[in-house]
Amino acid sequence: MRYAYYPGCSLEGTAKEYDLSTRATFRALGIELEELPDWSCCGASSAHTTNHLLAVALPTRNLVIAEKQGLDLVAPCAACFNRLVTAQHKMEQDARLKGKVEQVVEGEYQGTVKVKAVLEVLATDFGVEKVREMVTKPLKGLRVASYYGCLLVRPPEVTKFDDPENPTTMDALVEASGAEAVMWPHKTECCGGSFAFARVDIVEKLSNDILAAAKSNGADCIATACPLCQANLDMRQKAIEKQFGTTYNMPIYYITELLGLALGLEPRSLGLGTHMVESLRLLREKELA
Amino acid sequence: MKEKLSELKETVARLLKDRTVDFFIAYQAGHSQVEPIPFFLTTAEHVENLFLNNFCAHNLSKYLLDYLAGDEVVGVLAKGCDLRALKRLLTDHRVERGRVFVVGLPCIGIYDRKKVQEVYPAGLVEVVEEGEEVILRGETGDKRVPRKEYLLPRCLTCPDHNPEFYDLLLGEKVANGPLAEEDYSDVRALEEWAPGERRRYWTRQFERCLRCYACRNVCPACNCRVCCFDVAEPRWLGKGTSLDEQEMFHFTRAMHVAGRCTGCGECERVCPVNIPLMKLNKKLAKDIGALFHVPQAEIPTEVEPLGQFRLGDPDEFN
Amino acid sequence: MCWCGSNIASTVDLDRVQKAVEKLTNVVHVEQNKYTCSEPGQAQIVAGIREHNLDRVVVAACSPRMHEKTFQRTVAKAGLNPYLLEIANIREHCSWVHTSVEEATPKAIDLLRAAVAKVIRNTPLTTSTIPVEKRALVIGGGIAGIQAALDIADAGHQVVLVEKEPTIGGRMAQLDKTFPTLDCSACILTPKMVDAAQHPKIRLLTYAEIEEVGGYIGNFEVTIRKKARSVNEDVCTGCGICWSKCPSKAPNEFDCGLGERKAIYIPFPQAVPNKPVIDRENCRYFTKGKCGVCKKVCPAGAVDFEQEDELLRERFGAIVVATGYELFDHSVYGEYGYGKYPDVITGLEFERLINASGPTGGKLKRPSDGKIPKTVVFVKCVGSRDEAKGFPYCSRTCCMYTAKQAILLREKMPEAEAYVFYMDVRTPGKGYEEFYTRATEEFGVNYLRGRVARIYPKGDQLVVRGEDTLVGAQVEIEADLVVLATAMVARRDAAELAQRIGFSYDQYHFFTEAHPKLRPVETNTAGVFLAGACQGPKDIPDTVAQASAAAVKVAMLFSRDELETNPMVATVDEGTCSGCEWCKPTCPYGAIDIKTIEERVGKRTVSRRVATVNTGLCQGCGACTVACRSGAMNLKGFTNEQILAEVEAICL
Amino acid sequence: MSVERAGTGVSTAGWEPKIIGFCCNWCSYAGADLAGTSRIPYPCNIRIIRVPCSGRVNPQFVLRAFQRGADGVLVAGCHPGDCHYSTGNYFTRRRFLLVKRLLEYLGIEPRRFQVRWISGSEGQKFADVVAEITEQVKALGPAKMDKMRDVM
Repeated sequence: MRYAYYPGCSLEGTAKEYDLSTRATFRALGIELEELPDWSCCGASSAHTTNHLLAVALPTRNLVIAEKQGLDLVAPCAACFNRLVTAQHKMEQDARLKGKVEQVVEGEYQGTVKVKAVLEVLATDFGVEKVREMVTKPLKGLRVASYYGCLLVRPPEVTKFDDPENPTTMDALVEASGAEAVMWPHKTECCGGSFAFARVDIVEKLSNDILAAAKSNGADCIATACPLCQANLDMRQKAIEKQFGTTYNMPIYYITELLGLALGLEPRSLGLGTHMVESLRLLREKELA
Repeated sequence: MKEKLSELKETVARLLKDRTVDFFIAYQAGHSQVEPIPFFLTTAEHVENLFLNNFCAHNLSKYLLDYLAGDEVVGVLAKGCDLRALKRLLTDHRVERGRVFVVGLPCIGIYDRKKVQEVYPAGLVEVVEEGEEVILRGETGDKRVPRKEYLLPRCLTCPDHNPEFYDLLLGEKVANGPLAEEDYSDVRALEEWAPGERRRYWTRQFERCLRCYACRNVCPACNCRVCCFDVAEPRWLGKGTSLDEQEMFHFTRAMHVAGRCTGCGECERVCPVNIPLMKLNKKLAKDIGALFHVPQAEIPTEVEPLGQFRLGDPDEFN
Repeated sequence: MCWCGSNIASTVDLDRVQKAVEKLTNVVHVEQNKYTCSEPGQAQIVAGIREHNLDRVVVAACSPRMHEKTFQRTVAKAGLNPYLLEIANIREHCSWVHTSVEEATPKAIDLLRAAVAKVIRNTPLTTSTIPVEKRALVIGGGIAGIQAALDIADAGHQVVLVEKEPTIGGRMAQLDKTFPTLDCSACILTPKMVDAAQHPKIRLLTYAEIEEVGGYIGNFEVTIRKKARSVNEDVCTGCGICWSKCPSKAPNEFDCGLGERKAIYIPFPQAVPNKPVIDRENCRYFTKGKCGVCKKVCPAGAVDFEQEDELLRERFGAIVVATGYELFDHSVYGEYGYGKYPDVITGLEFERLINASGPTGGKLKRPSDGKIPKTVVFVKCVGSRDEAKGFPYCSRTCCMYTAKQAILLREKMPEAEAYVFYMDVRTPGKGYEEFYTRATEEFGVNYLRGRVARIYPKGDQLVVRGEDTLVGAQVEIEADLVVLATAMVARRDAAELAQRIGFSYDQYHFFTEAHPKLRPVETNTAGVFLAGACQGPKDIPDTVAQASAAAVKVAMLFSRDELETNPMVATVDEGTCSGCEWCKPTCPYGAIDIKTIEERVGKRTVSRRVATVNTGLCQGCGACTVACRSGAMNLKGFTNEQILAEVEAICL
Repeated sequence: MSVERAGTGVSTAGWEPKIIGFCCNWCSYAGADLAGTSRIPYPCNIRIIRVPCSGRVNPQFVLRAFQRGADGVLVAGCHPGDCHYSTGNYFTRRRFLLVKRLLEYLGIEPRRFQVRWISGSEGQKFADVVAEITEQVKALGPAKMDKMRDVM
């Protein structure tokens, strides 16, 4: 299995761990990734609020490169994934827009490349059962709340990914890793997203709801597949605790970190230990790291 | 096809002798090699007069309509196209399957008498097929011509080289598949003309019509017990020959077979004044395919295209 | 020729028309009058017919849609067959739309010429009569069916009331109180159920379904499948020993599965008939082959394990369809938990939970843990007015029953809070708006205008998150119980039943009335009538009104011994018909059949297939005539001959 | 039938086209009645033949009209879905989609033959349709079928 890899800007910055763990986990599973040459910004989150043409043109530039590469494209970042599939959807619907965009990016868009989220590659293309077979260090005793956020599942007619109200792809992978997937209702609730810069109060309230729900449903930690979700829940956790007078101390992992661990990879090689909320202590308590 | 003659003779003789059929409809020799004519056999002694070659165009199943009132079992020789005609009669409930014994005849094409006679006005002995070509072997020597150009039009697009069903098949099945796709190019060409030009074209055609009704009589879809052209009241059609009555006739005939025409082209073949009737039938077939998604190959259908509708049919009438 | 005062005469030069028409072949007498439809005008026609011994009449006047019937009666008075009359419409189609005499006059002449050409080809038509079997079939034993059956029976006619459940009563029996009066549903329904059961003219067939329907108005042939009850109804006394001793339990459908019943059971205490039925899927005797307790304890010896389905063939003159509705399945709403949260219930489930004879004895306990809810959220328009996941239509009853349920909650448990999420509050009914006002003002029900976006569990509660669009803010309510006002939808087998009987239904599978305003209880199949929610969402008052209307239609039909059929029906010339059957699929009424006739050909008799028209079913549209190539199929009153003659007369 | 005036040498001075309208009793005939009761004027060239349903209109009626000298023919019925007999006009639609194309193929100017859906409440539409057809047919000139010979 071989994919084109589109890291996007987050994975080079705040979500470095996601990049590390995705590459490491994929390598361990034997899935080859070939970084998209000369990739550029997908436009999230500002392009589509300022210029509709730009919002489609930016992802399309990357799609056109991927088409030349002739591989399906993995975009680990949920925002990148969402922008890429939205661009595809829009051009499918509107031939005139497609013509304009092609002019802008100076290339022809065929629509031959499939854009995939990490979860889809792992659960569907590779297969949950095969993941389970390759697990060497089952994450026994770890209770994980799978948090999908909004960008992977909405709008469903565009993302075509799992059930928008109650997705289960990540839960299946969590179970495959030997951990316990906690049933909880906040899988696709909004974390506040990029409102983090403008309205901290809203983000803190929304993220608090998510943390509280995970805790009250018995989770030890949360697994994510989106840099922004991870950042809001992890980076702001201290502030939230202060704001709402509560204590969570809940590690926020990327799903690829947990899987890598279960596959027997070194925690440090996955970026573990660099989160804001101490991420290794819980694992040591459970004798998983 | 000729080579199957002896098998045909044996078969017909046996069917008549063991009373499987009460009589049999096949071909006998006509004025010349290119003009075989229908042959109605009642006893096995007559099988020696049977005839078969690749000019046997007549659709014999239409004659079944003459034997409706009775209980005889009629044997009939049927090529793929004839079987479609028989299916038409069965679908229209005009003939009971139980009263027909079908002897299927695999066929790779029937030659157009008129075209061959242009090359060989008289004295043709036989036609020998050699791949893409045929040799017209005559008393005055051989002529080698491209096969496709001398076949009947229906044979070019024929989807059924073997009859779809039969009670008994003469010889082995032959390779199937049409020689050419029906692209309605002749219809399309006419559609491109200016309306006035088209009007003049059809006027020239209909003017010649003798109202002999041969086209109707040979047509498997024209199988009404009483034809509307033959009744006095209501007067669907005047008795005189005038251009407007001729046009009324051709319009009505075309509409009556719309969605029911099997595409055999017998109407055109038998027209003594060469009116291109298939240009009308094919126009309707083409539109029925495009508007209602019933391709010619699916006709006869269980419910005719004009006897049904879809809520989502095209609507241009507002 | 009518002047219609100056309506016609001022625009059409009738003298010139008269001169032209007098010259037409077959025309022997032309006269004008000022108002032909008036008494003297009609008398003039009668006199003209008698004096000139006329056998055809053309009236040139207003539209035949106006006075054709009037003038048919006029010519009949003179002893002429009413169908030997034609109308030339020289008012609506001529004098009223053309301004100059020069325009209108030649056109009037053409119209008269066409009418004359047609009328000479008219033939006397007689309305044949078909006998009326004065027995009605009512399908569905809910309030609609019960009301219709009672009204028809009270009019003196036999009724068979067929219900597929073991008891009549339907949805209304499941309800607790009714709006806007808050009287108890059972208290007003059960007496009617008993009336229906005891009425000498009504025969109840419960636990029975319609298998097949043939025939036509006045003469339907219906096969009814009486499902095996495993209890001999004639012998059973309804003492109840069997169900008290039965060891097997199953969820009680009547309580929406919230309570349990036995395998041999009556759905609820006031069931009519009060005779149990064995649910064979859950009965130990039928599943495991041993038990038979009910049979052993039955003092009447009524339990019969060997009983089989019975097929009854009955004749009816009319059918009332009153099959009711189902509730929308809210499990398509992922945001409301896909129907998986036990404390998210439907309005009907709420009815059972507060009903004294319900599974909780009338104490509102929530399904998950039996706790008494302190905060209840009602969500309206679940599946209604939602094209994305439900249906675009309004279910009409939810606004009112939600108000009722909120009132009942607050009345029973004043300490409990009631919140209602709504899109609009629709209260068009007598006393309805006042009732809603009481809910908000007197009972303090909190109405929030907005959709609910999400329901999720939090602890043992449910968080209902929605929008209050009047305030412009998100609201979250931590509720103990959420009640969804789910849409009323057509029964899943509605389309199948409509096809079986032969009438039409709409895109939502509600049955279609013959005219949305003027014929609301008839179907397009004569003799089949509609009552209640099978035709569209309805509350009880509307349902009862429609049921009584349907009953009157039936009684009207039964007031005659014979029915006059529409004489303008299709007719087959058997000599011409080839029996090809292509006319059949064009008939919307299934009025065309194929029959075999025998005829002499030479010395022998042969049989031949021809089409035949059921004149009881044919409505005279003429679609079949065009499908017939040979012209064997013709339409009386609009024959091929007549229409061609009109064309030729106009083109002269 | 669709022979254009030019070149025929037939004088058309004072000529008024004759148009036959087949109207279904329940919708289009009622629509025409409504045009009357609302006093909406329209050209006098149309002559209406009442039929129970547009599905009753045999294509042969239409051709007969042209054959006998009609210059235009209108078939009018209820809007699809509104047929008094449920389905009649769906057959009308199928049939006349073909007829219209066949007539055009025979060289008959398609504007001479029109099918329209006119409901009982569309008096104005009825008047508009008649005005439109009349105008178009007037522009096309007379269409007598037997005049064709003159052109040849």
